[in-house]
Amino acid sequence: MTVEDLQELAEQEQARQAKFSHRLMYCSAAGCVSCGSLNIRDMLKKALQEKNLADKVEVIGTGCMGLCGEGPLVKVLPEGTLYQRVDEAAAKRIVDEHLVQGPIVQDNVVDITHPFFAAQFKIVLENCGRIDAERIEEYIAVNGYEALARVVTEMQPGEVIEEVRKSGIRGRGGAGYPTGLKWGIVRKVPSDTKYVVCNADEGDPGAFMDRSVLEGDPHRILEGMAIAGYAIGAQQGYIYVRAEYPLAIERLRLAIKQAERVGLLGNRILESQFNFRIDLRIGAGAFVCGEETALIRSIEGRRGRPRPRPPYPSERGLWGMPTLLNNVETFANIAPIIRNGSSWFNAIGIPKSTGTKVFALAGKIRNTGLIEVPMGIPLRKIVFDMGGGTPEGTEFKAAQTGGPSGGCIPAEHLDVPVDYESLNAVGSIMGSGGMIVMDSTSQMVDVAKYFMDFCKDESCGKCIPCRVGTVHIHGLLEKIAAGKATTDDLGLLEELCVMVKETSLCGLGQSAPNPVLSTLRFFRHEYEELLKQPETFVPSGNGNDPTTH
Amino acid sequence: MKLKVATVWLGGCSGCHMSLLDLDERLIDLADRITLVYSPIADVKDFPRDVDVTLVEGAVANVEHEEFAHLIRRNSRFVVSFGDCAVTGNVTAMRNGLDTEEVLKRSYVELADLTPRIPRDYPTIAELMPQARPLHEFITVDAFIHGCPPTADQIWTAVSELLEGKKPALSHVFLRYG
Amino acid sequence: MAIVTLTIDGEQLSAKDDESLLQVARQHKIDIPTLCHLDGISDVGACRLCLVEVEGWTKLAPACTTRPLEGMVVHTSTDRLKKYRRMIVGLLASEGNHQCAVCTVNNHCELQNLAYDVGLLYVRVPYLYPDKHIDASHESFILDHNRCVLCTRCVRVCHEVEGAHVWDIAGRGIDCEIISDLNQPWGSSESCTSCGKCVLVCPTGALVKKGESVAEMEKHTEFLKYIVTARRKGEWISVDTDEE
Amino acid sequence: MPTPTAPTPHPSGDNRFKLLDRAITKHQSRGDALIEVLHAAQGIFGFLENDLLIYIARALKLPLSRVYGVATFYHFFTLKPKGKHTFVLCTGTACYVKGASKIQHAAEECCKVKFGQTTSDNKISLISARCVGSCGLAPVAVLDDHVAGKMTPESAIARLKTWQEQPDEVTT
Repeated sequence: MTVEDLQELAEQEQARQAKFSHRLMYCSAAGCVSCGSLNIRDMLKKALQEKNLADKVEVIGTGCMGLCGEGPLVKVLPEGTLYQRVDEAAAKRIVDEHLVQGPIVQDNVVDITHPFFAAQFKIVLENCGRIDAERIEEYIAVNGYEALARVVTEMQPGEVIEEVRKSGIRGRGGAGYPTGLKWGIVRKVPSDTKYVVCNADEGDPGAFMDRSVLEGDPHRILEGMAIAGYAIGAQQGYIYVRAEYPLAIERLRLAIKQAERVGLLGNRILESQFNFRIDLRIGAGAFVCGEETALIRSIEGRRGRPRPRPPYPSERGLWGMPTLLNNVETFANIAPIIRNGSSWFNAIGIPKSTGTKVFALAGKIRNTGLIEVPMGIPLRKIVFDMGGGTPEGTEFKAAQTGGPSGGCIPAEHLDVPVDYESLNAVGSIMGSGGMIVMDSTSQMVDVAKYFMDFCKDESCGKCIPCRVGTVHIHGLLEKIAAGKATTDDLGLLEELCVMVKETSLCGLGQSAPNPVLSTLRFFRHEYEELLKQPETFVPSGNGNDPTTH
Repeated sequence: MKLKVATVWLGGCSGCHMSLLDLDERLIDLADRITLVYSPIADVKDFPRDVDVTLVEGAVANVEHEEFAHLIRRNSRFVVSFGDCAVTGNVTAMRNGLDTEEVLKRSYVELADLTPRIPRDYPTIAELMPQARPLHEFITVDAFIHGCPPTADQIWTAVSELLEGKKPALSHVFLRYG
Repeated sequence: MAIVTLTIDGEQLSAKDDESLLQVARQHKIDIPTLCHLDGISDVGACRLCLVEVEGWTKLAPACTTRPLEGMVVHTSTDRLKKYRRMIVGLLASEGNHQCAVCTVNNHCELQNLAYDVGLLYVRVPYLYPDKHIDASHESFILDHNRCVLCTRCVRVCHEVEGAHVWDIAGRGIDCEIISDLNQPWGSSESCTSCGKCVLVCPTGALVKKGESVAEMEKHTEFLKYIVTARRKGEWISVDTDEE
Repeated sequence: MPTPTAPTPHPSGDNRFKLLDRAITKHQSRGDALIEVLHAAQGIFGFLENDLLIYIARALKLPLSRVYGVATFYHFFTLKPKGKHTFVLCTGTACYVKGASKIQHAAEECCKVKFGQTTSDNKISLISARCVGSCGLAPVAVLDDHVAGKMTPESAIARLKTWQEQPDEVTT
């Protein structure tokens, strides 16, 4: 395939789509499927048949449309009307009323001028809910692989890295390491064999950003990885994806096959000298495999236990070779950066945190779902304007970002801008994008206990502080929650947390105490209310009872 | 004024007390300087109040031990874990992986020479706790004398320092488990 | 290989840059406690006892897998490090069932010595008293999981030196356990050559010879240097080993 | 691509081994494909029996202890057969905040086993998942591969009861 062929393919697809008067997009992501969206698909098709519209209207399953709490969701294109809680009757009405007669079905329509939608800025999710994830043509029709084409035909690897560096994008997996810098390091390491690895082992409980991208727009990841491969000089990429995401795996497999078939992956991509292949590796349920050295071991078919760094994977990674590791959301940003230029990306967000971030908004909040917002947006805007605040009759207490590695942000810091540095300053982290809202009914000691329970279960067991320390931190939290702990126990808890944080081998252990430390920082009184004083010597003059044995 | 000293025997083999007796002629010296207000080797029924120093041998292994530990804490200025069982649980804690019922059966039935029977119907016999645990997990402990058993020299150093009104720093010199 | 100058505990030293900080420190009689490290097998950086402070670094660095750099200023026994080491040994003690008094390696035990070195007066966290078993099925040796500290020395020596890979680790987190072959009785292992290297390198009484009574068994780790002289010296700080 | 040695049929005559061999051949019997092969094996056999692990170890030329170590490291792999019905409760953060622990207690009470275990009559396995990614529907459970949102302790017990009351199938 040549660049011209790619353009032609895009035009063909655009022409094909133009033949339809409407495109009915039903959400086929896990959330909506579980409330019956597949049944709704059948209903829509049946209704269309009844009205003889089957040839004029296309019914397409898409990735996540965001408003997961109100599924099943159906979108009507080209108008962009979004319907929520579509049941069988509503499906029939959408066809009968909206498509045939014109007026939209008011009972189910979603107000997309609501801040939940209006305040979003979509780069990563731009195609989610807009295209059929199972057809490469649809991705190509919306400028897909255009960036890759430009890269392999017009740009030198150094220029690609420079463009990524200038965009200011930082790793979306949590730590926020500048992506361009990382690419530059791997490029400089001399080696014939290098690898690109995409971390799609989204393990943060309560986060499903990456899954939505993988399910809704898999080609975007392939394109980002191929660009990375070209830039650093790699010919092989791996996507490490969780086994818990069967649909994402299926779509990725399909996407890889399609891309290979049309020559966008494989040898001599777009008739250039660049060869790049991508293979899938399926995780098997280990949160620690999100840590890069553990992930590499897991790809190598071994126990996912981290090893000390340095050497960093950029120097010695997969099978000892220089390896570039980025997460899904990072790769998803690459094609738009190349396509639109680094200065376009740079202008989004704030200077030190550019671009957007996807969050999975959940917990005690009215509008749950997936949102993509510009970096630097105040937390208050996310929670109250977009999320609609906490349920009736309760008050906002805290928002947890960064999952088990992160921290909670209390009401007094609601105005914190959501960017890497500001979140660190209030004791949390950007993390991969989980955002759980807690209200006045949430007990913070319990919350800390929940996260610690998670961390102790997910500890790989290699280093002592994490393997044993997390068990004891959890035990102390249980003791405190049960009202059996003394002030001495609280002191020990804090010391243990600091020790585990500073001495653990990998990021899991080093960040495991964060939920405890951050709840202690902002909600210490909730701990102290549960404590008693340790018993001490009582001189006989003071005690009334003769305590004898 | 003589220091009021108590020694207590919880879940242990009494080896630590034997080691205490190994102070030999130093015991005479000691007798001039302390009053032994409570001990398994003294006929005192009730644990007194305002004890200056209490040495506790053995792990906390039954409900009586636990209750007693709290009493010791309230009534003693200075509590010392005396020997490895009090410090770590040690041999007393080796049964912790087993069900208490199995432990009782083994001790009172399988190994009995006469009248194999679990002595359950005596209210004076305290109920075994699921696990024998070190003293400091129940009460605040002020000092530790290690060893199984601690040597007479260790004990002598510790007691001497206590008599001088110092918190014994012996552990650094005499730190030895087992 | 290059020679670098660095400072450890206030002393200016020269070192080869392909050695580990631990090797350099030991050459200069600076004692850093270790447990998972053993001269002659690869390093895994797991026990965290050899962590040191390096000026200008935000994180503590394991001496066994960190290479000396020009101008590096290292502190090996600050109050913070001492406290952490004591806590780590305490965690280990709480994790197993270590009754020194009735252990065949009493007084010849590295864990015991570590407890003394770090001044472990008592264990502040509650003992876990796990329910672990003893495998006495091998004709010459005994594996007592109660005393295992999961340092993986046995795993590494068996794989790297003996080449048998009898041992590995099963499970995860606090449930990790050393296993032979398919988690089967050691005596029924077909891959075990009964060479006994694992027993000799075990720092505690987890792997012992049969028939030794309390406090009789001494471990011998020095044999390794006779076996492995053929290997290049720098290889020992390869951290990406084939362990497990 | 022809493999150097065609795998000999499994002596048990169990045809499922043919499927497994295919998966192994697909990865050229490479040791680093262990996790992929274990996935395939579990998909074919349902769980990873010792015999199966030995077979895989031999085919990939890996030490037995490594294969066992890997199989027990990852929670996705199970070395014991699952119950006839599976009740997978999501214990992700969103579900936790919305009260998954109450459902957990109710289910454990109802089945008399803990999560991670199977009832003694092999009818029901209680499994906890870290996040099934349907946070908007929290609390979520996956009942026999079917996602059920907005669960309550009552709805959980109701489902478990129907499973418990199903008559035993006649096994041949």
